[in-house]
Amino acid sequence: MDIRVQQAPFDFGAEASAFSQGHDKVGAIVTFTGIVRDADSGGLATMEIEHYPGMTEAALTEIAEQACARWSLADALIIHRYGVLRPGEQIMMVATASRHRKDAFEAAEYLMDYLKSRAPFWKKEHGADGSQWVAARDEDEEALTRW
Amino acid sequence: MDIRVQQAPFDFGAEASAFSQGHDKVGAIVTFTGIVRDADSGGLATMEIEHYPGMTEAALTEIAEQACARWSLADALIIHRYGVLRPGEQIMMVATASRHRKDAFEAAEYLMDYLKSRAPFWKKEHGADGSQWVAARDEDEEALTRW
Amino acid sequence: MDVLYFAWVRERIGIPRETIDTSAETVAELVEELRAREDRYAAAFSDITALRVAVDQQLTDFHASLDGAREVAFFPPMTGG
Amino acid sequence: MDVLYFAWVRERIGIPRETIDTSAETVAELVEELRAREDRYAAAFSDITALRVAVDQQLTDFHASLDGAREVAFFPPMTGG
Repeated sequence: MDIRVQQAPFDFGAEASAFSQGHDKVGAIVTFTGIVRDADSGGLATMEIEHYPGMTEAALTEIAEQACARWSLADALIIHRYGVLRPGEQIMMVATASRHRKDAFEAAEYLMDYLKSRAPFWKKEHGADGSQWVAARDEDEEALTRW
Repeated sequence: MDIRVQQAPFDFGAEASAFSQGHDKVGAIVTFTGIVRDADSGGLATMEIEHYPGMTEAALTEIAEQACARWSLADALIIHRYGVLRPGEQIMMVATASRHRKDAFEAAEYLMDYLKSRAPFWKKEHGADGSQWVAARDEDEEALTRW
Repeated sequence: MDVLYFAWVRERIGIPRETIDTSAETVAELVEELRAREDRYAAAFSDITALRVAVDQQLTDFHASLDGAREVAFFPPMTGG
Repeated sequence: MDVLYFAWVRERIGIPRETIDTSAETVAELVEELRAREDRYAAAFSDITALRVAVDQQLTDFHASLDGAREVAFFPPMTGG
Protein backbone atom coordinates (compact mmCIF):
# COMPACT_ATOMS: atom_id res chain seq x y z
CA MET A 1 0.00 0.00 0.00
CA ASP A 2 1.39 3.36 -0.99
CA ILE A 3 -0.21 6.69 0.04
CA ARG A 4 1.31 9.96 -1.09
CA VAL A 5 0.11 13.52 -0.49
CA GLN A 6 2.30 15.93 -2.37
CA GLN A 7 2.51 19.31 -4.03
CA ALA A 8 4.72 18.11 -6.89
CA PRO A 9 3.34 16.73 -10.14
CA PHE A 10 3.51 12.98 -10.65
CA ASP A 11 4.02 11.01 -13.85
CA PHE A 12 0.83 8.99 -14.30
CA GLY A 13 2.32 6.71 -16.95
CA ALA A 14 5.42 5.97 -14.91
CA GLU A 15 3.36 5.38 -11.75
CA ALA A 16 0.91 3.12 -13.58
CA SER A 17 3.80 1.19 -15.12
CA ALA A 18 5.66 0.81 -11.82
CA PHE A 19 2.47 -0.27 -10.07
CA SER A 20 1.81 -2.95 -12.69
CA GLN A 21 5.25 -4.53 -12.34
CA GLY A 22 6.09 -7.55 -10.30
CA HIS A 23 2.58 -8.82 -9.65
CA ASP A 24 2.83 -12.43 -10.87
CA LYS A 25 -0.31 -13.41 -8.96
CA VAL A 26 -2.32 -10.46 -10.15
CA GLY A 27 -4.66 -10.60 -13.12
CA ALA A 28 -6.22 -7.16 -13.05
CA ILE A 29 -5.08 -3.59 -12.51
CA VAL A 30 -7.41 -0.60 -12.47
CA THR A 31 -6.27 3.00 -12.36
CA PHE A 32 -8.21 6.22 -12.01
CA THR A 33 -6.72 9.62 -12.73
CA GLY A 34 -8.37 12.93 -11.98
CA ILE A 35 -7.42 15.86 -14.20
CA VAL A 36 -8.11 19.56 -13.71
CA ARG A 37 -10.67 20.34 -16.36
CA ASP A 38 -11.57 23.69 -17.73
CA ALA A 39 -14.85 25.15 -16.48
CA ASP A 40 -17.94 24.47 -18.59
CA SER A 41 -17.89 28.10 -19.59
CA GLY A 42 -14.13 28.02 -20.10
CA GLY A 43 -11.78 30.44 -18.46
CA LEU A 44 -10.52 28.44 -15.49
CA ALA A 45 -7.08 29.87 -14.82
CA THR A 46 -6.03 27.71 -11.87
CA MET A 47 -7.41 25.21 -9.40
CA GLU A 48 -6.16 25.57 -5.84
CA ILE A 49 -6.31 22.56 -3.56
CA GLU A 50 -6.16 23.02 0.20
CA HIS A 51 -5.78 20.10 2.57
CA TYR A 52 -5.43 19.29 6.27
CA PRO A 53 -1.85 18.10 6.78
CA GLY A 54 -1.70 15.19 9.18
CA MET A 55 -5.35 14.29 8.87
CA THR A 56 -5.13 13.83 5.10
CA GLU A 57 -2.56 11.02 5.19
CA ALA A 58 -4.43 9.31 8.04
CA ALA A 59 -7.78 9.56 6.24
CA LEU A 60 -6.37 8.19 2.97
CA THR A 61 -4.63 5.36 4.78
CA GLU A 62 -7.84 4.44 6.56
CA ILE A 63 -9.81 4.49 3.30
CA ALA A 64 -7.20 2.27 1.62
CA GLU A 65 -7.20 -0.13 4.59
CA GLN A 66 -10.98 -0.39 4.41
CA ALA A 67 -10.72 -1.26 0.72
CA CYS A 68 -8.06 -3.90 1.42
CA ALA A 69 -10.26 -5.42 4.13
CA ARG A 70 -13.27 -5.54 1.87
CA TRP A 71 -11.76 -6.77 -1.39
CA SER A 72 -9.00 -9.17 -2.19
CA LEU A 73 -6.29 -6.72 -3.22
CA ALA A 74 -2.64 -7.43 -3.84
CA ASP A 75 -1.81 -3.73 -3.75
CA ALA A 76 -3.30 -0.25 -3.68
CA LEU A 77 -1.90 3.19 -4.47
CA ILE A 78 -3.23 6.69 -3.78
CA ILE A 79 -1.45 9.86 -4.88
CA HIS A 80 -3.16 13.21 -4.25
CA ARG A 81 -1.69 16.63 -4.93
CA TYR A 82 -2.38 19.95 -3.26
CA GLY A 83 -1.44 23.52 -4.14
CA VAL A 84 -2.07 25.41 -7.36
CA LEU A 85 -2.79 23.40 -10.53
CA ARG A 86 -3.65 24.38 -14.10
CA PRO A 87 -6.23 22.85 -16.46
CA GLY A 88 -4.88 19.60 -17.90
CA GLU A 89 -2.72 18.83 -14.85
CA GLN A 90 -3.25 15.59 -13.00
CA ILE A 91 -4.72 16.11 -9.53
CA MET A 92 -4.62 12.57 -8.21
CA MET A 93 -4.63 8.91 -9.06
CA VAL A 94 -5.59 5.64 -7.46
CA ALA A 95 -4.58 2.16 -8.57
CA THR A 96 -5.71 -1.26 -7.42
CA ALA A 97 -4.31 -4.72 -8.18
CA SER A 98 -6.24 -7.94 -7.71
CA ARG A 99 -6.58 -11.45 -9.06
CA HIS A 100 -9.99 -10.57 -10.48
CA ARG A 101 -11.26 -7.57 -12.40
CA LYS A 102 -14.40 -7.18 -10.30
CA ASP A 103 -12.40 -6.67 -7.12
CA ALA A 104 -10.00 -4.26 -8.81
CA PHE A 105 -12.84 -2.17 -10.28
CA GLU A 106 -14.99 -2.09 -7.16
CA ALA A 107 -12.08 -1.25 -4.87
CA ALA A 108 -10.97 1.59 -7.16
CA GLU A 109 -14.49 3.03 -7.21
CA TYR A 110 -14.72 2.70 -3.45
CA LEU A 111 -11.40 4.51 -3.01
CA MET A 112 -12.61 7.30 -5.29
CA ASP A 113 -16.02 7.65 -3.64
CA TYR A 114 -14.53 7.91 -0.16
CA LEU A 115 -11.62 10.06 -1.23
CA LYS A 116 -14.10 12.50 -2.84
CA SER A 117 -16.20 13.04 0.28
CA ARG A 118 -14.18 11.85 3.27
CA ALA A 119 -10.61 12.98 2.68
CA PRO A 120 -9.92 16.57 3.81
CA PHE A 121 -9.30 18.31 0.48
CA TRP A 122 -11.03 21.47 -0.73
CA LYS A 123 -10.88 22.86 -4.24
CA LYS A 124 -11.05 26.52 -5.18
CA GLU A 125 -11.38 27.66 -8.76
CA HIS A 126 -9.69 30.86 -9.86
CA GLY A 127 -10.91 32.23 -13.18
CA ALA A 128 -11.72 35.33 -15.16
CA ASP A 129 -14.94 35.78 -13.17
CA GLY A 130 -13.21 35.63 -9.82
CA SER A 131 -12.64 32.81 -7.36
CA GLN A 132 -14.99 30.32 -5.80
CA TRP A 133 -14.87 27.23 -3.65
CA VAL A 134 -16.10 24.13 -5.42
CA ALA A 135 -19.34 22.99 -3.77
CA ALA A 136 -19.70 19.36 -2.73
CA ARG A 137 -22.23 17.58 -4.91
CA ASP A 138 -25.15 15.67 -3.40
CA GLU A 139 -24.45 12.80 -5.79
CA ASP A 140 -20.95 12.41 -4.36
CA GLU A 141 -22.40 11.99 -0.89
CA GLU A 142 -25.07 9.63 -2.22
CA ALA A 143 -22.41 7.55 -3.96
CA LEU A 144 -21.26 6.39 -0.51
CA THR A 145 -24.57 4.72 0.22
CA ARG A 146 -23.87 1.93 -2.24
CA TRP A 147 -20.98 0.53 -0.19
CA MET B 1 -11.31 5.91 -30.43
CA ASP B 2 -8.35 3.62 -30.84
CA ILE B 3 -8.68 -0.17 -31.24
CA ARG B 4 -5.58 -2.32 -31.63
CA VAL B 5 -5.29 -6.09 -31.94
CA GLN B 6 -1.65 -7.07 -31.96
CA GLN B 7 0.85 -9.80 -31.20
CA ALA B 8 3.52 -7.41 -29.92
CA PRO B 9 3.76 -6.32 -26.29
CA PHE B 10 2.60 -2.80 -25.43
CA ASP B 11 3.91 -0.39 -22.83
CA PHE B 12 1.03 0.12 -20.40
CA GLY B 13 2.61 3.16 -18.75
CA ALA B 14 3.37 4.87 -22.05
CA GLU B 15 -0.10 4.09 -23.40
CA ALA B 16 -1.78 5.34 -20.23
CA SER B 17 0.33 8.48 -20.32
CA ALA B 18 -0.35 9.16 -24.01
CA PHE B 19 -4.06 8.54 -23.51
CA SER B 20 -4.20 11.03 -20.64
CA GLN B 21 -2.61 13.85 -22.64
CA GLY B 22 -4.43 16.64 -24.36
CA HIS B 23 -7.83 16.20 -22.75
CA ASP B 24 -8.52 19.69 -21.41
CA LYS B 25 -12.21 18.98 -21.10
CA VAL B 26 -11.75 15.65 -19.39
CA GLY B 27 -11.81 15.20 -15.64
CA ALA B 28 -11.51 11.45 -15.29
CA ILE B 29 -9.50 8.66 -16.87
CA VAL B 30 -9.94 5.00 -16.00
CA THR B 31 -7.66 2.24 -17.21
CA PHE B 32 -7.89 -1.51 -16.86
CA THR B 33 -4.99 -3.85 -17.57
CA GLY B 34 -5.19 -7.61 -17.73
CA ILE B 35 -2.05 -9.52 -16.84
CA VAL B 36 -1.26 -13.21 -17.38
CA ARG B 37 -1.28 -14.63 -13.89
CA ASP B 38 0.26 -17.83 -12.76
CA ALA B 39 -2.18 -20.70 -12.17
CA ASP B 40 -3.49 -21.10 -8.61
CA SER B 41 -1.39 -24.21 -8.32
CA GLY B 42 1.56 -22.50 -10.00
CA GLY B 43 3.33 -23.88 -12.99
CA LEU B 44 1.74 -21.95 -15.85
CA ALA B 45 4.42 -21.88 -18.52
CA THR B 46 2.63 -19.90 -21.22
CA MET B 47 -0.78 -18.55 -22.13
CA GLU B 48 -1.72 -18.82 -25.78
CA ILE B 49 -4.37 -16.49 -27.15
CA GLU B 50 -6.16 -17.33 -30.37
CA HIS B 51 -8.45 -14.86 -32.11
CA TYR B 52 -10.60 -14.46 -35.21
CA PRO B 53 -8.82 -11.96 -37.47
CA GLY B 54 -11.28 -9.62 -39.12
CA MET B 55 -14.09 -10.29 -36.70
CA THR B 56 -12.01 -9.31 -33.67
CA GLU B 57 -11.41 -5.73 -34.76
CA ALA B 58 -15.06 -5.36 -35.83
CA ALA B 59 -16.35 -6.76 -32.52
CA LEU B 60 -14.09 -4.51 -30.43
CA THR B 61 -15.04 -1.47 -32.49
CA GLU B 62 -18.73 -2.24 -32.02
CA ILE B 63 -18.29 -2.69 -28.27
CA ALA B 64 -16.43 0.63 -28.03
CA GLU B 65 -19.07 2.38 -30.13
CA GLN B 66 -21.80 1.04 -27.85
CA ALA B 67 -19.92 2.42 -24.86
CA CYS B 68 -19.52 5.81 -26.53
CA ALA B 69 -23.25 5.88 -27.32
CA ARG B 70 -24.20 5.01 -23.78
CA TRP B 71 -21.82 7.19 -21.78
CA SER B 72 -20.41 10.62 -22.34
CA LEU B 73 -16.86 9.71 -23.34
CA ALA B 74 -14.20 11.97 -24.78
CA ASP B 75 -12.10 8.99 -25.83
CA ALA B 76 -11.74 5.22 -25.53
CA LEU B 77 -8.85 2.84 -26.14
CA ILE B 78 -8.71 -0.94 -26.44
CA ILE B 79 -5.49 -2.89 -26.97
CA HIS B 80 -5.66 -6.70 -27.00
CA ARG B 81 -2.78 -9.06 -27.75
CA TYR B 82 -2.82 -12.54 -29.20
CA GLY B 83 -0.15 -15.22 -29.51
CA VAL B 84 2.00 -16.74 -26.79
CA LEU B 85 2.41 -14.83 -23.50
CA ARG B 86 4.18 -15.61 -20.24
CA PRO B 87 3.00 -14.99 -16.65
CA GLY B 88 3.42 -11.33 -15.77
CA GLU B 89 2.94 -10.14 -19.35
CA GLN B 90 0.17 -7.69 -20.13
CA ILE B 91 -2.62 -9.24 -22.21
CA MET B 92 -4.75 -6.22 -22.84
CA MET B 93 -5.83 -2.81 -21.65
CA VAL B 94 -8.79 -0.50 -21.97
CA ALA B 95 -8.92 3.19 -21.15
CA THR B 96 -11.81 5.63 -20.99
CA ALA B 97 -11.84 9.41 -20.67
CA SER B 98 -14.84 11.43 -19.54
CA ARG B 99 -15.80 14.62 -17.75
CA HIS B 100 -17.09 12.58 -14.82
CA ARG B 101 -15.67 9.62 -12.95
CA LYS B 102 -18.91 7.65 -12.96
CA ASP B 103 -19.04 7.60 -16.76
CA ALA B 104 -15.37 6.69 -17.06
CA PHE B 105 -15.70 3.83 -14.54
CA GLU B 106 -18.95 2.42 -15.91
CA ALA B 107 -17.78 2.58 -19.52
CA ALA B 108 -14.51 0.82 -18.66
CA GLU B 109 -16.39 -1.95 -16.85
CA TYR B 110 -18.80 -2.25 -19.76
CA LEU B 111 -15.91 -2.55 -22.22
CA MET B 112 -14.32 -5.25 -20.07
CA ASP B 113 -17.53 -7.22 -19.56
CA TYR B 114 -18.30 -7.30 -23.28
CA LEU B 115 -14.72 -7.85 -24.33
CA LYS B 116 -14.56 -10.86 -21.98
CA SER B 117 -17.59 -12.65 -23.44
CA ARG B 118 -18.31 -11.13 -26.85
CA ALA B 119 -14.95 -10.54 -28.51
CA PRO B 120 -13.56 -13.62 -30.33
CA PHE B 121 -10.55 -14.48 -28.20
CA TRP B 122 -9.79 -17.88 -26.71
CA LYS B 123 -7.15 -18.61 -24.10
CA LYS B 124 -5.20 -21.83 -23.76
CA GLU B 125 -2.95 -22.53 -20.80
CA HIS B 126 0.22 -24.53 -21.28
CA GLY B 127 1.77 -25.84 -18.08
CA ALA B 128 3.62 -28.68 -16.45
CA ASP B 129 0.38 -30.72 -16.35
CA GLY B 130 -0.32 -30.30 -20.05
CA SER B 131 -2.47 -27.86 -21.98
CA GLN B 132 -6.08 -26.82 -21.61
CA TRP B 133 -8.48 -24.28 -23.01
CA VAL B 134 -9.69 -21.80 -20.42
CA ALA B 135 -13.39 -22.37 -19.81
CA ALA B 136 -15.75 -19.41 -19.96
CA ARG B 137 -17.10 -18.60 -16.51
CA ASP B 138 -20.84 -18.31 -15.84
CA GLU B 139 -20.22 -15.15 -13.86
CA ASP B 140 -18.67 -13.49 -16.91
CA GLU B 141 -21.82 -14.18 -18.90
CA GLU B 142 -23.98 -13.01 -15.99
CA ALA B 143 -21.97 -9.80 -15.75
CA LEU B 144 -23.56 -8.71 -19.05
CA THR B 145 -27.04 -8.73 -17.58
CA ARG B 146 -26.34 -5.61 -15.55
CA TRP B 147 -26.01 -3.41 -18.64
CA MET C 1 -19.22 -21.14 -48.18
CA ASP C 2 -16.18 -20.75 -45.93
CA VAL C 3 -16.49 -22.55 -42.62
CA LEU C 4 -14.03 -21.60 -39.85
CA TYR C 5 -13.21 -23.37 -36.60
CA PHE C 6 -11.50 -21.90 -33.55
CA ALA C 7 -9.98 -23.13 -30.29
CA TRP C 8 -10.97 -26.71 -29.34
CA VAL C 9 -13.47 -26.91 -32.21
CA ARG C 10 -10.54 -26.38 -34.57
CA GLU C 11 -8.47 -28.94 -32.68
CA ARG C 12 -11.20 -31.61 -32.76
CA ILE C 13 -11.94 -31.15 -36.44
CA GLY C 14 -8.26 -30.84 -37.22
CA ILE C 15 -8.37 -27.91 -39.63
CA PRO C 16 -8.85 -24.15 -39.13
CA ARG C 17 -11.08 -23.62 -42.18
CA GLU C 18 -12.57 -25.27 -45.23
CA THR C 19 -14.81 -24.39 -48.15
CA ILE C 20 -18.07 -26.31 -48.24
CA ASP C 21 -20.79 -26.73 -50.84
CA THR C 22 -24.02 -26.78 -48.91
CA SER C 23 -27.70 -26.18 -49.40
CA ALA C 24 -28.28 -25.76 -45.67
CA GLU C 25 -30.65 -22.90 -45.04
CA THR C 26 -29.83 -22.38 -41.38
CA VAL C 27 -26.84 -22.79 -39.12
CA ALA C 28 -28.58 -25.76 -37.46
CA GLU C 29 -28.95 -27.51 -40.82
CA LEU C 30 -25.27 -26.92 -41.58
CA VAL C 31 -24.36 -28.41 -38.21
CA GLU C 32 -26.44 -31.53 -39.04
CA GLU C 33 -24.63 -31.90 -42.36
CA LEU C 34 -21.21 -31.54 -40.75
CA ARG C 35 -22.07 -33.94 -37.90
CA ALA C 36 -23.03 -36.61 -40.45
CA ARG C 37 -19.69 -36.36 -42.22
CA GLU C 38 -17.13 -37.95 -39.90
CA ASP C 39 -16.58 -38.77 -36.24
CA ARG C 40 -14.31 -35.75 -35.69
CA TYR C 41 -17.18 -33.46 -36.74
CA ALA C 42 -19.65 -35.42 -34.62
CA ALA C 43 -17.26 -35.00 -31.68
CA ALA C 44 -16.86 -31.27 -32.26
CA PHE C 45 -20.61 -30.71 -32.57
CA SER C 46 -21.77 -33.23 -29.95
CA ASP C 47 -23.09 -30.48 -27.65
CA ILE C 48 -24.00 -27.29 -29.45
CA THR C 49 -24.95 -25.56 -26.18
CA ALA C 50 -21.17 -25.48 -25.63
CA LEU C 51 -20.67 -23.72 -28.97
CA ARG C 52 -21.09 -20.26 -30.39
CA VAL C 53 -21.53 -19.31 -34.02
CA ALA C 54 -20.82 -16.25 -36.16
CA VAL C 55 -22.23 -15.70 -39.64
CA ASP C 56 -20.22 -13.25 -41.70
CA GLN C 57 -18.32 -12.29 -38.55
CA GLN C 58 -21.44 -11.37 -36.57
CA LEU C 59 -22.34 -13.40 -33.51
CA THR C 60 -25.70 -15.09 -33.99
CA ASP C 61 -27.55 -18.27 -32.95
CA PHE C 62 -28.14 -21.69 -34.46
CA HIS C 63 -31.52 -20.69 -35.88
CA ALA C 64 -29.89 -18.04 -38.07
CA SER C 65 -30.45 -18.12 -41.80
CA LEU C 66 -27.52 -18.80 -44.11
CA ASP C 67 -29.17 -16.95 -46.98
CA GLY C 68 -26.36 -15.01 -48.69
CA ALA C 69 -23.83 -15.98 -46.05
CA ARG C 70 -20.21 -16.21 -47.17
CA GLU C 71 -18.51 -17.22 -43.92
CA VAL C 72 -19.66 -19.25 -40.92
CA ALA C 73 -17.47 -19.74 -37.85
CA PHE C 74 -17.88 -22.17 -34.95
CA PHE C 75 -16.09 -21.78 -31.63
CA PRO C 76 -16.46 -22.20 -27.85
CA PRO C 77 -17.62 -19.31 -25.63
CA MET C 78 -15.07 -16.52 -25.78
CA THR C 79 -12.52 -15.99 -23.05
CA GLY C 80 -10.93 -12.65 -23.87
CA GLY C 81 -9.79 -9.90 -21.54
CA MET D 1 -7.27 23.55 22.55
CA ASP D 2 -6.16 24.14 18.98
CA VAL D 3 -8.98 25.14 16.64
CA LEU D 4 -8.34 24.92 12.89
CA TYR D 5 -10.32 26.37 10.00
CA PHE D 6 -10.16 25.34 6.36
CA ALA D 7 -11.41 26.61 2.99
CA TRP D 8 -14.14 29.27 3.23
CA VAL D 9 -14.43 28.82 7.01
CA ARG D 10 -10.78 29.90 7.24
CA GLU D 11 -11.45 32.81 4.88
CA ARG D 12 -14.49 34.07 6.81
CA ILE D 13 -12.78 33.88 10.18
CA GLY D 14 -9.58 35.26 8.71
CA ILE D 15 -7.09 32.92 10.37
CA PRO D 16 -6.13 29.28 9.75
CA ARG D 17 -5.80 28.30 13.42
CA GLU D 18 -5.88 29.59 16.95
CA THR D 19 -5.50 28.28 20.48
CA ILE D 20 -8.59 28.68 22.65
CA ASP D 21 -9.27 28.29 26.34
CA THR D 22 -12.67 26.72 26.59
CA SER D 23 -14.79 24.71 28.97
CA ALA D 24 -17.09 23.54 26.16
CA GLU D 25 -17.93 19.89 26.62
CA THR D 26 -19.15 19.25 23.09
CA VAL D 27 -18.43 20.55 19.62
CA ALA D 28 -21.85 22.23 19.60
CA GLU D 29 -21.01 24.13 22.79
CA LEU D 30 -17.69 25.23 21.27
CA VAL D 31 -19.54 26.48 18.19
CA GLU D 32 -21.89 28.51 20.44
CA GLU D 33 -18.90 30.09 22.20
CA LEU D 34 -17.21 30.97 18.92
CA ARG D 35 -20.41 32.37 17.40
CA ALA D 36 -20.81 34.72 20.36
CA ARG D 37 -17.33 36.15 19.89
CA GLU D 38 -17.46 38.29 16.76
CA ASP D 39 -19.45 38.75 13.57
CA ARG D 40 -16.86 36.91 11.48
CA TYR D 41 -17.36 33.82 13.64
CA ALA D 42 -21.14 34.20 13.54
CA ALA D 43 -20.88 34.40 9.73
CA ALA D 44 -18.69 31.31 9.51
CA PHE D 45 -20.95 29.28 11.78
CA SER D 46 -24.30 30.69 10.61
CA ASP D 47 -25.37 27.34 9.09
CA ILE D 48 -23.69 24.37 10.66
CA THR D 49 -25.44 21.95 8.30
CA ALA D 50 -23.00 23.37 5.73
CA LEU D 51 -20.04 22.48 7.96
CA ARG D 52 -18.09 19.38 8.90
CA VAL D 53 -15.98 18.89 12.01
CA ALA D 54 -13.01 16.74 12.96
CA VAL D 55 -11.84 16.16 16.52
CA ASP D 56 -8.20 15.11 16.79
CA GLN D 57 -8.20 14.58 13.02
CA GLN D 58 -11.14 12.17 13.03
CA LEU D 59 -14.35 13.16 11.28
CA THR D 60 -17.20 13.35 13.77
CA ASP D 61 -20.43 15.29 14.36
CA PHE D 62 -21.48 18.32 16.37
CA HIS D 63 -22.68 16.22 19.30
CA ALA D 64 -19.18 14.85 19.82
CA SER D 65 -17.54 15.22 23.21
CA LEU D 66 -14.44 17.39 23.56
CA ASP D 67 -13.25 15.45 26.59
CA GLY D 68 -9.49 15.11 26.18
CA ALA D 69 -9.55 16.69 22.72
CA ARG D 70 -6.42 18.55 21.64
CA GLU D 71 -7.44 19.70 18.16
CA VAL D 72 -10.78 20.61 16.60
CA ALA D 73 -11.14 21.51 12.92
CA PHE D 74 -14.07 23.11 11.09
CA PHE D 75 -14.46 23.02 7.32
CA PRO D 76 -16.98 22.70 4.49
CA PRO D 77 -17.83 19.31 2.96
CA MET D 78 -14.74 17.91 1.30
CA THR D 79 -14.19 18.10 -2.43
CA GLY D 80 -11.20 15.89 -3.10
CA GLY D 81 -10.53 13.59 -6.01
